[in-house]
Amino acid sequence: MKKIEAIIKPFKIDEVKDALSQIGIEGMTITEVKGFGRQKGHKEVYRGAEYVVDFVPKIKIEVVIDDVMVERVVETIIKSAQTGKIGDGKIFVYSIDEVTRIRTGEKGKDAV
Amino acid sequence: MKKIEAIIKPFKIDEVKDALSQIGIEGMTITEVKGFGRQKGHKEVYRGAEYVVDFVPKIKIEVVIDDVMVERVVETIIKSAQTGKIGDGKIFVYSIDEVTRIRTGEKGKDAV
Amino acid sequence: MKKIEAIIKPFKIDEVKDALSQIGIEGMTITEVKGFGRQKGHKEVYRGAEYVVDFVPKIKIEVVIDDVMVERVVETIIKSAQTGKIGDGKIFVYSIDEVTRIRTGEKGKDAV
Amino acid sequence: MVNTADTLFIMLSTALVMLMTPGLALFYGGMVRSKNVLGTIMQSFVILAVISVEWVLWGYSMAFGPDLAGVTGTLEWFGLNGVGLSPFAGYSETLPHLTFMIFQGMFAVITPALITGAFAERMKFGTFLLFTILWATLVYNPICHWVWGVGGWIRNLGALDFAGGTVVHISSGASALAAALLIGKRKGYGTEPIHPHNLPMTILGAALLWFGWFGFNAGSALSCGPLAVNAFVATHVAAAAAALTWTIVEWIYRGKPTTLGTASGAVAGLVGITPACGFVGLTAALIIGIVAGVLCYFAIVMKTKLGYDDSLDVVGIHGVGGAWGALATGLFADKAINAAGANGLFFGNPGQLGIQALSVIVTIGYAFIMSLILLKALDWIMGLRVSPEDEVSGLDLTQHNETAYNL
Amino acid sequence: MVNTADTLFIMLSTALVMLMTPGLALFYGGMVRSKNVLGTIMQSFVILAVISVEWVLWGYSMAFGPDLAGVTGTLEWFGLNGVGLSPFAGYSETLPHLTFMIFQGMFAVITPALITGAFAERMKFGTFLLFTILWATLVYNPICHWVWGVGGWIRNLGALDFAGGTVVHISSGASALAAALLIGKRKGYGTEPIHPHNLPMTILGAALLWFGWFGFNAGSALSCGPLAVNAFVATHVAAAAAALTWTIVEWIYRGKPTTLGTASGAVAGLVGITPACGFVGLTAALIIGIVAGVLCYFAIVMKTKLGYDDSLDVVGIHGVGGAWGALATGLFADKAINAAGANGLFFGNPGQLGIQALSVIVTIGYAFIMSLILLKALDWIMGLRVSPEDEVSGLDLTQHNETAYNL
Amino acid sequence: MVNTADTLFIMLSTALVMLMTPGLALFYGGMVRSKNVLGTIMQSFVILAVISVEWVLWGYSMAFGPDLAGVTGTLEWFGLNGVGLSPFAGYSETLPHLTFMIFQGMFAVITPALITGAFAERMKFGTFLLFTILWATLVYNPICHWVWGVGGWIRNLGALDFAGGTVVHISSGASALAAALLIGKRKGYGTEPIHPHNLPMTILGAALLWFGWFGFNAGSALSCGPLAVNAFVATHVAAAAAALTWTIVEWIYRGKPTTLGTASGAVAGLVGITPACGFVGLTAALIIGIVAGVLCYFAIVMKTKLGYDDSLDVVGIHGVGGAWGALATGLFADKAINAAGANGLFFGNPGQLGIQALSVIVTIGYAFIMSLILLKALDWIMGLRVSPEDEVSGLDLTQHNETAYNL
Ligand SMILES: Nc1ncnc2c1ncn2[C@@H]1O[C@H](COP(=O)(O)OP(=O)(O)O)[C@@H](O)[C@H]1O
Ligand SMILES: Nc1ncnc2c1ncn2[C@@H]1O[C@H](COP(=O)(O)OP(=O)(O)O)[C@@H](O)[C@H]1O
Ligand SMILES: Nc1ncnc2c1ncn2[C@@H]1O[C@H](COP(=O)(O)OP(=O)(O)O)[C@@H](O)[C@H]1O
Repeated sequence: MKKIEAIIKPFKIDEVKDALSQIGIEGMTITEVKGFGRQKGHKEVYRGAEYVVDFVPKIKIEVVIDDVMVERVVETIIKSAQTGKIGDGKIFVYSIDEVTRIRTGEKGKDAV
Repeated sequence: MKKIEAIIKPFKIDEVKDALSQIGIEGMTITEVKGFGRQKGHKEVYRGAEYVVDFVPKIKIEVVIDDVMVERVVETIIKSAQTGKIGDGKIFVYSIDEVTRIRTGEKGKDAV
Repeated sequence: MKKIEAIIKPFKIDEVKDALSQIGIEGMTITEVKGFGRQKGHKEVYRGAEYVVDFVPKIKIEVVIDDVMVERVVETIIKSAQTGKIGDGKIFVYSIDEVTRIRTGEKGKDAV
Repeated sequence: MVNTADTLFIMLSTALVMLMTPGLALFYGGMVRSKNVLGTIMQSFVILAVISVEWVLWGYSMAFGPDLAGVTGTLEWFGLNGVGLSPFAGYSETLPHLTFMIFQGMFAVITPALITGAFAERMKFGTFLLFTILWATLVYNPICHWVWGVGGWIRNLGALDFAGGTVVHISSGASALAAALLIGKRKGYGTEPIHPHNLPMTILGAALLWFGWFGFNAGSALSCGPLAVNAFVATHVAAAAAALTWTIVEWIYRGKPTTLGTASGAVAGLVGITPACGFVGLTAALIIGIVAGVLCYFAIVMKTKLGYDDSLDVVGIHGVGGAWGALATGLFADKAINAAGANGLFFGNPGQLGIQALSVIVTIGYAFIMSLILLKALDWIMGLRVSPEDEVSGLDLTQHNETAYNL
Repeated sequence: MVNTADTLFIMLSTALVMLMTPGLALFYGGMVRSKNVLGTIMQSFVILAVISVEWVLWGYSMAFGPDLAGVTGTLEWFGLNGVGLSPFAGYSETLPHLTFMIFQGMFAVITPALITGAFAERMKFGTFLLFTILWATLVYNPICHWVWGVGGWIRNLGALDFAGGTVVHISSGASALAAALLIGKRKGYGTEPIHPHNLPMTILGAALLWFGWFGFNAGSALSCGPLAVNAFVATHVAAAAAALTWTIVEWIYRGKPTTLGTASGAVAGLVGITPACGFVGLTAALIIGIVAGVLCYFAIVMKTKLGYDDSLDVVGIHGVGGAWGALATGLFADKAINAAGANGLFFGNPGQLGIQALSVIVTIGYAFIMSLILLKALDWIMGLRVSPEDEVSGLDLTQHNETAYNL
Repeated sequence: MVNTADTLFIMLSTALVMLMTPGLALFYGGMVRSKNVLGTIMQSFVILAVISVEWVLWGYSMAFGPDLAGVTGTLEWFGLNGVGLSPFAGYSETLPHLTFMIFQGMFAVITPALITGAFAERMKFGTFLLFTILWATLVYNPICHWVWGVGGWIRNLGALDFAGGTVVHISSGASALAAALLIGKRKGYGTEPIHPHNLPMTILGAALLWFGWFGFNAGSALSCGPLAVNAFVATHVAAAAAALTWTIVEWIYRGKPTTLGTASGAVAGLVGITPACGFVGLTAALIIGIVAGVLCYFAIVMKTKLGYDDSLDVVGIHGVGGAWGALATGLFADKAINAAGANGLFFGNPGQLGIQALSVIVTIGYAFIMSLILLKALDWIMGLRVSPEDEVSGLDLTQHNETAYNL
């Protein structure tokens, strides 16, 4: 089993979710995160003082899938999350030792 | 070393934490996340317009432990987080290369 | 490729970010999390009732880097995040199978 | 004859009292968990709508209309029939009758809203709404008539309640106790942490309550004269004193003063001075405030020990504070302050304390028993409590299809 | 001669109406996404600053100054020249002229602020500001003069608008429609979820609006007499009735009552009663409220079907509610309530309904067309809408370099 | 003889001014980090409790009681001894003495609350509380006596301070400077980002301040006559003008207008017009507002350069704005507006400017030095500042065992 972890722009989340659903992904978990990278942050001004905020809001999507799906999922995410502008994000692929569904105790493929 | 990552229902967090403490787990990290899966989302209505919200609040628990503990921890989580209803969540097990305690620089088993 | 995941005290985040930038790390992702460990939580009192809150606010930093950088990054984090007091946090190192930059589709080293 | 300044005074007081109900919504809303904040706010807000309509239809007539045997007003004034712009001398010779009516309407609104704190985070919306209408009709309107209506039997006994210690606070406090006992504890009460989700919201609510209370108490003089001035100053002094004592007591007892405590103390003081503010002097007001702060604090500490889940402490603050205020009126009332009142125990008239005690007991008894009956019946017919799943998901989603925050 | 109580009444009413604009800022601010909350609040807040200045410079003179052919006031009173502490009998014999001026100033402030709900979450700040100043000058001031100014042609026709049904609500509602059509839908409207980010903030805003509306409506009597009392009570009754009916209709239609619905209903009722409150009795007020709740609810449901993005429902609530109120005045107006008014259809004077209808149509037409022209011109000169990237990032960051929350 | 309308006016003004302190709590609370919001709100809220009690016990007597050599009132009126319902002609012939007392009490409350902005996010609660009581006793009460008390030496010089430019704003601004210098910068100031955590809360606070300020300024006429009207309108005009100029200046200087800036500008304008509003005409009010907006903006920009950490800009807004207002009164005061006042420089009386300058300098000097002494002593006895760990954890948890939000 593999875990795909993608950091994407927040406003892309619905598109990515729909695209993943369409290729048969039935589950995923998302987290609000903040990213630091090539994409510039923004300036904020309070009472005449200027601050540069480097961290940019991002969303992290985690999907655990069978090994055979990896390529397809990565490509789907790329296609649906891409804007072509700096800050589109990254996709990381990890190996997973074991997956269990809490409700049933099922393991492996059947658990996701 | 292994990392156990469990996605559970938010109101189960205290139970799971207590159960893990009881089997000797002394540390963990939790994150508020949102899940998408078999469990249906909910409907929201604003000014006469209906929206379906697919993402359901979940909590992610991360516990890093020694390999020998894996089975016990997984079972403890299953036992304490289970309601038997759809949406109880998943447990993922990962391998970890190295663990360090920032305060002391200790590595491995001693670090958790 | 490796992922370094560090759980640190929130007020250390700027220091750690700057230290990592200085050794050439150009990207990272952070998440607000809550930790449970040796560090004691705090007491809260509402309308005469006392509650003990075990979970302490922490920040999780994730940095994906080339294998050769691992040691240096770990050390930099230790140096910049350490206060010497309980609760300084942990650093976990994982292996990553693949990294992709969404914007360009680049893989591996070039993607981070 | 209508007096312009008095009319103005009561119109503005009415606006101030109106604002108290949303103030209460925020005061309560901040104390619940974030999944229930809209449900909690909604309970107060919808009461503002529904009881205002009930009041102009039959409530005012039952409470203040022509007396029937001392126990209720008749429905002669149904739909404000005959309630017009000229004064009704039985209540005020200088106010348009409608002005008196609308001012009193705001009291009728906030009283059931106070009760909602007892069953916060777990009551079905439909049942709650029906309960509120029945409670207003069968509990508030009669009690209001007894104490304030021309011909009301408690009024005729000579009981003193300047701005609603019995009518508003004791009646809601006693009903809150019935509700808390009957509906049972919130899931997780005592085992899981159930923290306020937004204390700044609660503080804002307390501030709006304090602000509006000037209209509530001073306005109850119905005329912009010395009595109103006395009530105004007494109100502020008691609120400040109670806020301060609650702060200090908690500091001593728990090691640190809390913001919620200071705000709660202020409300306790405002409750305590409510029945007394037009009958007692300022030294008495200070004492009433000080005692209210201490008493209500320990009433709340006690609750935790007794184990019922009066979620937002309606009993401890409004019940206990209101009872203290009503009795204190029997202690400190002074005809030098209000010639139309009576002297209390400390001014040589121990009988007044007896009358006050009687009015307290009767109000507690009636409100408690009637609420118990009403709630029991409603529970049987349609259920009081949301399902355990809905309680876990929260009222906002399950009762109203809404989420409070998307920050 | 100046009357002290009246002066006091209108000063305090002015303060209440002033508070409505920040109230509106919160009402609107809670309904947008969190990245746009400051931008939304700012639009109302800056209007409080800029239109107050515009009003004392030229606005008051254009609206209420010496008439020019029935269509506008001249600039004779520019900079409040000649507007002093003695009354101007054309508007009130008992108020200092300055008191009348500042009271009216608050109406001039809130009206353009209402429009901002239509183009929320996507308008350039600079363009918005210029639009507001032009709109106040070319739309509000003339319409205000027509309806309320001595010599105004709609006033001379005998149209009744007690507190601003046409001047405030219809004018802003019609302009909002123009703005929504011209600026286009928000990115993601209809495809992505666009949820309110903070409904308790919206409820607080609704509460402040309700509170301030007592000053808005009762204050419009300009004197603290029976008319003010009638307006006050009618206002409350209509607000409550509309809040209740919206709640019930939504409950039936959607299966659950929403908090936002109850609050929206209250606002709809307040809008509906605005033109009528000083001309109609309380039964009429109840009916006006009930109809306003139902009508505005379905107007909003309709919007979703028609497909334009009037983001915060200015058209559905202020446009439709205001038009209903203006027409209802033509139905229910009763000289027994206000001898200086007129009878409506149900009191034997069908002509009044015609006059009301005419004033509604003219106001809609003028405000709609002028707004269209102004916005079109500004779009051409400087652009109405922020760039798509800025819309995604939100107004707070891109227009104001700020973030609302760091919780 | 007591005048009913005046009594009503001042009672309601008192309620409005009371609301300003919670308004300030929110204004300040929104600007701090979320871990300190309750601590910040609490400082204002507890002042409302403690200073109200201090005021009725000894504060009023020291400030307004029988004069002792021009420097303080005696304790003859301790516990409001002799302060009753009949007027005290020295202050007002038409108000019950108690009404005047309670109105002034609200000024005594808000003044120390203003100072809390200077040491926000780092002061020990216990020390703060003691400081406040001492400051009220040794700084506020005497200054208030000098300027407003019968027999007060600055009053006898003929200095003009209509609603508290020196007594309230300069005294708190100067003390704030002392506090900021003595307590030192917040940990991380200048190196870490220290952002406001909830700007909508700050805007709400600003709105409540603006609303309450009508009572503060117009109420200071103590009678509902032309002077009150003038003060009312001048207040609104100056607030609007200053909000607008701050917005514009920031827009030019920083590229974008900020919401916090517009709100801060409004407060600056309100501060600036405070001493002047009952002595100057409306053109002067407009100018005072415009200058206040610009001046306070640059005072704040300057702070960042000077490097002390006056966290919420008490010096820049209240100190600088108050001083400007006091001096501007010496420029624009006009006996045609207030016969009981004096003419200023522009009306042919340059001496008045000198008197104003003197009162400004004396107030700054006295408040600054006394605050320095008090704080130094308290630092030595019990410590001013929380430990660095506590500062990192925040005041809410460490001083009050609370968390503001669980969203
Ligand atoms: N080395 C890294 N480790 C973890 N996350 C990273 C890393 N580099 C970038 N990211 C994440 O990816 C996001 C986008 O990266 P950025 O460099 O801004 O643009 P791009 O992905 O287009 O090159 C960042 O905001 C951050 O969240
Ligand atoms: N493939 C997956 N990858 C990551 N997280 C998943 C995956 N499938 C489910 N989840 C997480 O588990 C939660 C529960 O899954 P769900 O399908 O609703 O019920 P169940 O676990 O009972 O089968 C989801 O809300 C989501 O957070
Ligand atoms: N076994 C673990 N697995 C995951 N996270 C852990 C574990 N142990 C500790 N942590 C995280 O590290 C933080 C610090 O740990 P703690 O035991 O308090 O202090 P220290 O790191 O100094 O030993 C915790 O708050 C928690 O977030």
